[in-house]
Amino acid sequence: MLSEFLQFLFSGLTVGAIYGLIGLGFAVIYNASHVINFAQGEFVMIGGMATVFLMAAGLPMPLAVVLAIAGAALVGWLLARIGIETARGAGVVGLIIITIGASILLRGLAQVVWDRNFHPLPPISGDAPIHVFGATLLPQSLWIGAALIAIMAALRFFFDHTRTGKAMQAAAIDPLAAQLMGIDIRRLVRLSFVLSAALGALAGVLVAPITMTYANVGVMLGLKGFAAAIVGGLGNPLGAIAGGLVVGIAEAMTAGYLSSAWKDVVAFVIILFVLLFLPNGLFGRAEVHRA
Amino acid sequence: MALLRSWLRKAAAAAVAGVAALALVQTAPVRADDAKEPIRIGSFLAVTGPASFLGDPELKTLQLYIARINKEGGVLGRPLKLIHYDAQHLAKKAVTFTRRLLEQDKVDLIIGGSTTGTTMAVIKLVERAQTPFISLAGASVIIDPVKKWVFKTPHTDRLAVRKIYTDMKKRGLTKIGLLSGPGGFDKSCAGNARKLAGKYGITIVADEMHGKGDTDMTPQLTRIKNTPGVQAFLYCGFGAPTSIVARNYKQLGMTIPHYQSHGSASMKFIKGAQGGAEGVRLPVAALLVADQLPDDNPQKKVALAYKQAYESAYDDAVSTFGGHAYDALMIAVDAIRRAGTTDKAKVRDAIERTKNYIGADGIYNMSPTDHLGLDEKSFVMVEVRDGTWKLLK
Amino acid sequence: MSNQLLQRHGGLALLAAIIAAGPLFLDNGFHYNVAILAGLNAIVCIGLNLLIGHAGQISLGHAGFFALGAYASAILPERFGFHPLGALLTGALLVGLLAFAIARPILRLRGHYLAMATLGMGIIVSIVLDQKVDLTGGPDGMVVGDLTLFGQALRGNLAWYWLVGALLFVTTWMALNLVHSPVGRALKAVHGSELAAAAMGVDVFHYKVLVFVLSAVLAAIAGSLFAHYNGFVTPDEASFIHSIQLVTMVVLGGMASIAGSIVGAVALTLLPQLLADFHDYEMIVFGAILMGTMILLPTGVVPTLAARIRERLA
Amino acid sequence: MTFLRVTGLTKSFGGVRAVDGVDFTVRANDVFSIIGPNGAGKTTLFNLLSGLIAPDAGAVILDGEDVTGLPAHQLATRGLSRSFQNLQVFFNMTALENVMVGNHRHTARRFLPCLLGLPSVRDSERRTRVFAEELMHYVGLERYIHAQAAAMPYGALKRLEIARALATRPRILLLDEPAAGLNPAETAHMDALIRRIAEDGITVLLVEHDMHLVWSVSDHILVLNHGRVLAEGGAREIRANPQVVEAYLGHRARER
Repeated sequence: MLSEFLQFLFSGLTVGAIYGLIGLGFAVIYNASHVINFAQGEFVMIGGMATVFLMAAGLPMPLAVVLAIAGAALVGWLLARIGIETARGAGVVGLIIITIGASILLRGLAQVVWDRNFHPLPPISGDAPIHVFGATLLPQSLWIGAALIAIMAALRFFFDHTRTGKAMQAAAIDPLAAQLMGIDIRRLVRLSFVLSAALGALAGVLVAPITMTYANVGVMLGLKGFAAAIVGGLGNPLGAIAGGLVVGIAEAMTAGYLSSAWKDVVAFVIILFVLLFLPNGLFGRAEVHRA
Repeated sequence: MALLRSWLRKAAAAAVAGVAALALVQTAPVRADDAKEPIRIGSFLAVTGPASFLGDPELKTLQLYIARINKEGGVLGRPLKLIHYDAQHLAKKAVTFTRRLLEQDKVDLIIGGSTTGTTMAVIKLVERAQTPFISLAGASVIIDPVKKWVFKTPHTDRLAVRKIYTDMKKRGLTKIGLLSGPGGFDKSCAGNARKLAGKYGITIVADEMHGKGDTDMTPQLTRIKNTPGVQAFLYCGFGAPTSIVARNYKQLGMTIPHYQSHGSASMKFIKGAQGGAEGVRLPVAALLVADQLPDDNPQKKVALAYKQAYESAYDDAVSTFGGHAYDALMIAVDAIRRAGTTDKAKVRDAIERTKNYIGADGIYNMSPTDHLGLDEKSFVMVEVRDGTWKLLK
Repeated sequence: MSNQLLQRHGGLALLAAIIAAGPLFLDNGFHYNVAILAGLNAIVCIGLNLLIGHAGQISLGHAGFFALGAYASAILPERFGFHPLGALLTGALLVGLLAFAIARPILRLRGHYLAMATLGMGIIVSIVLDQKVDLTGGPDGMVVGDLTLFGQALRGNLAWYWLVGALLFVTTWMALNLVHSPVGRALKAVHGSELAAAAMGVDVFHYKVLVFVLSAVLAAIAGSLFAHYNGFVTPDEASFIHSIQLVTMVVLGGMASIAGSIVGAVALTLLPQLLADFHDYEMIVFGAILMGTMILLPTGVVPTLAARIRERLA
Repeated sequence: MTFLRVTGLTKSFGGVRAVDGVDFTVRANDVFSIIGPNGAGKTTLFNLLSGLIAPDAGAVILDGEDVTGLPAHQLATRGLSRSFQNLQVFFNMTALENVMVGNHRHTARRFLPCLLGLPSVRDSERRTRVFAEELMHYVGLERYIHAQAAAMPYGALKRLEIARALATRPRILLLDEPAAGLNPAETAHMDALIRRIAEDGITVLLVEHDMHLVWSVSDHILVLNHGRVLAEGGAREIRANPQVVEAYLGHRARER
């Protein structure tokens, strides 16, 4: 009984951590630019696929990972530079369409440059499951959890203790005021895309041993990451991770205890309920309406 | 002024509409009536999207062999021309592209429909256009009941389930847990598994599903594992989830016999599972284990030749799906040769009279009542051992 | 006032002329197929633009309504003996009721939260269509019978072309009427400032629900017609991707522009056909065109070009 | 004659009483000003009165009818309209359309006739347009009639909001800092406009920081501090009230 529950919980935490990692990327970009980046899933794909193919070309894994993350960061920079900055008049929905275009383009490129097959990446520390009260957990899940905590800590430090990070925080709260204070918003937007592309690519490397990686892997992962970011309250990195865990655990518990056939329906109903009762997400800043 | 502005606005709209209309006209084909006019083979496949594991090798196979046939002088002294569109797994695209193939490209015959949905969506069209159509999709509804102009080459998914159940019965496994994915392939396989279970004295004691893009199936597998009396496990699905299921299976330390469907018949499954695939049994077209067939098996030579040609051309392990396309093309070419013309009705009749045709998927004997005509022998059970397929006797 | 009327009538006359001239340029069934699909998409987009462009309420789930309309026309005649026209109307009515029911809770949400909620709703519809295999045929889809009008099965490209063309014309006419009426102004007011709209006596919530239901019903009707015309439906019609395509048509054509919706729908229906010959590069080119258009014409094709031309003349 | 009576009106946000048991009455055709330091609860009070938020306790009686807690659009029907401190202009429309929205309740706005473009709707639209144009003249914005609201200067937008509010045909008009951010010439214009509105028989409730304007136009003044009524009376009384001068006006008057 306990082992069953624990197994569902482990599954939910693993999947939730993956969603949270991806949701984090949404939050970082949203904070800086109020853009929902629908190409976030493609950063995840680039991280995984680039690592696979760099390794196939003979590079050692650590080097391949670093190059893949750097490559994704470059794509993120290009997207901000070409896609977002030059289209300032496009409005929020218009910018979303640009990121959708980017997502289609990147998937198309991946299919041509790499291939249409799915590939695994080797886990960081082996495949032998860890047994906890009769439930099992792959070491990779622990690595993902650890990475999540490390990234959280790093982001906390970045946002609270570096000039650029503080500037990003300020810009998120009031872009106009930040600009008046001499903060270069465009640089921050670029930086947020680079940061979130790198985070996405890192997530792609970490999750590939569990999810496999392929040209279209970003579609559903991106969607779930978006759900995580929304449930957590947009623009709140901590919230995105909590949101990811909520969605992941909801999915796992539904599949485990209710019905696996209707798992996704139940998960989305839960998401809808969270939104209805907490219209700004779990940790969203309440929108203040001053008349 | 406002009026002028509005007219300009409308004019801009018209310009765009006009460009669009022009573009439509531009795509009209220019056809020369030449004796050497190519035989036009139309095709729509799921080359991208979630079913690309089907369409990708299918298209590669068609391209490879059409180039070969043309190098050898073509058919009836005429070259073959492949006109292909990527319809993904989408019925709407399949319908539009089929209209395009039929009415604009004026193809002589259509090979395609990687998935059952895209195939079923265009049957009405090809029947009305009276054009031979060879589908590469699995479901038996495509040819049962028989439709005059519709044929198919892959074994039906019902046969795949029958093979699995026969194997289970042989091992005395009667209570099974079923897990299936969200795709059409998965649903059709699982549906057959439910329908046929009774006939084989098998009861499905756990029936679980997973969703699109799911990355962890341990909750479903835990439920199956903890179902009292479960003796075997069957997964119906394709693509990345096949490997994920196998990995989760190993993670949970499950030991009951593990079966998957022919959707897993790809080396990617074994590689992706990273050891988790060991011991998994599945039905595959004999093509995949051609080298293990006895030498007197007539299929061996054809299958080996195809495997060798494909793998050397594309640096990619052969899959059974490419084999379906190979057979469809060869049956079509054979029929055109026998008919001595590309007259659609005569080609159709010739396809229907295909007898003892040895293909990659097996030996075809079509008839007015059987538009598949495959024997069951060419569909075999294999087990994954040491990272490769091992033919089960 | 008379200017405005002339504007409206000029636009409508142009649309009528384009529709009427269509058969001169369409010379095979494939061309008609593209034109008919573009027309159906335009009908959906006009409704969706009233919701997104005018009232400022995003929806990433309208494909769900489209698919429900389509499946009503697939299932009701087949299983319950409905007349196809009755099925179409019943489908539209049911979708309207459903939209009304869910509008009440979810339209309280704003911006991206509303986007997420509508997206979830669309996904739930697509999963239900996937899972109810016995009713819907599951992911492999189901065959849809002919649409019969006045005891006559509607077949052939031309008949469908005129039907969809007429419907598009009527939809455009009504949408223009609405936009240039107190209702349309109220919708734009809701978009501009909900607070001010309320203070001006506009029942904000009422109008949000109204336009949500209206756009859902238009999507359902277009879905029904699509099902009959295509002869086959699959749950992919309800997919997230399809919802995104619809929103893309609206935004690319131009928000709060009825002409823009038609242009966007036609352009994005046509584009994949024009790009089909790029094969492997199709997605790359499509993505690049989407990005490029939005970058160069940031407020959408029709409004940006209209503004540029106006500037040039001024 | 009492037109608006407010009794015990209370609203808290997270434990802070923004408006705390406020009582006052407004006579018809008066210009009634509410002043007080920032955070005194003036905007909250306006939001309560105009139905944008609902009170925790207390009552609002408008022309003898209890309208406590009614939503904004229903208050608009009963003849109460307002402008906003931070502009709430419909920037997606022309100036004239903004004003036409104000007339919403008096137009043919039923769905089906609008959808079908019936003559009744067209007639109503024509009348609304004429009325809106008149109001644009009334507030002195005739040169902006066809301008996009987004392209108008700040001072004009302030007056546009008033024209829009007037289009609802209000009996009482709530003006939230109409002179904020205006230059002296514009403020003078605003002063004249407010007087004219009052002369035309509309009761005006004014929140304003510009004390010159307040002294100039007010018949009656209410001083709010920490959500409570500090003092109330005629302009002259308030000016002479040492408590008010000490607590609030003193430093402000010196600033000016």
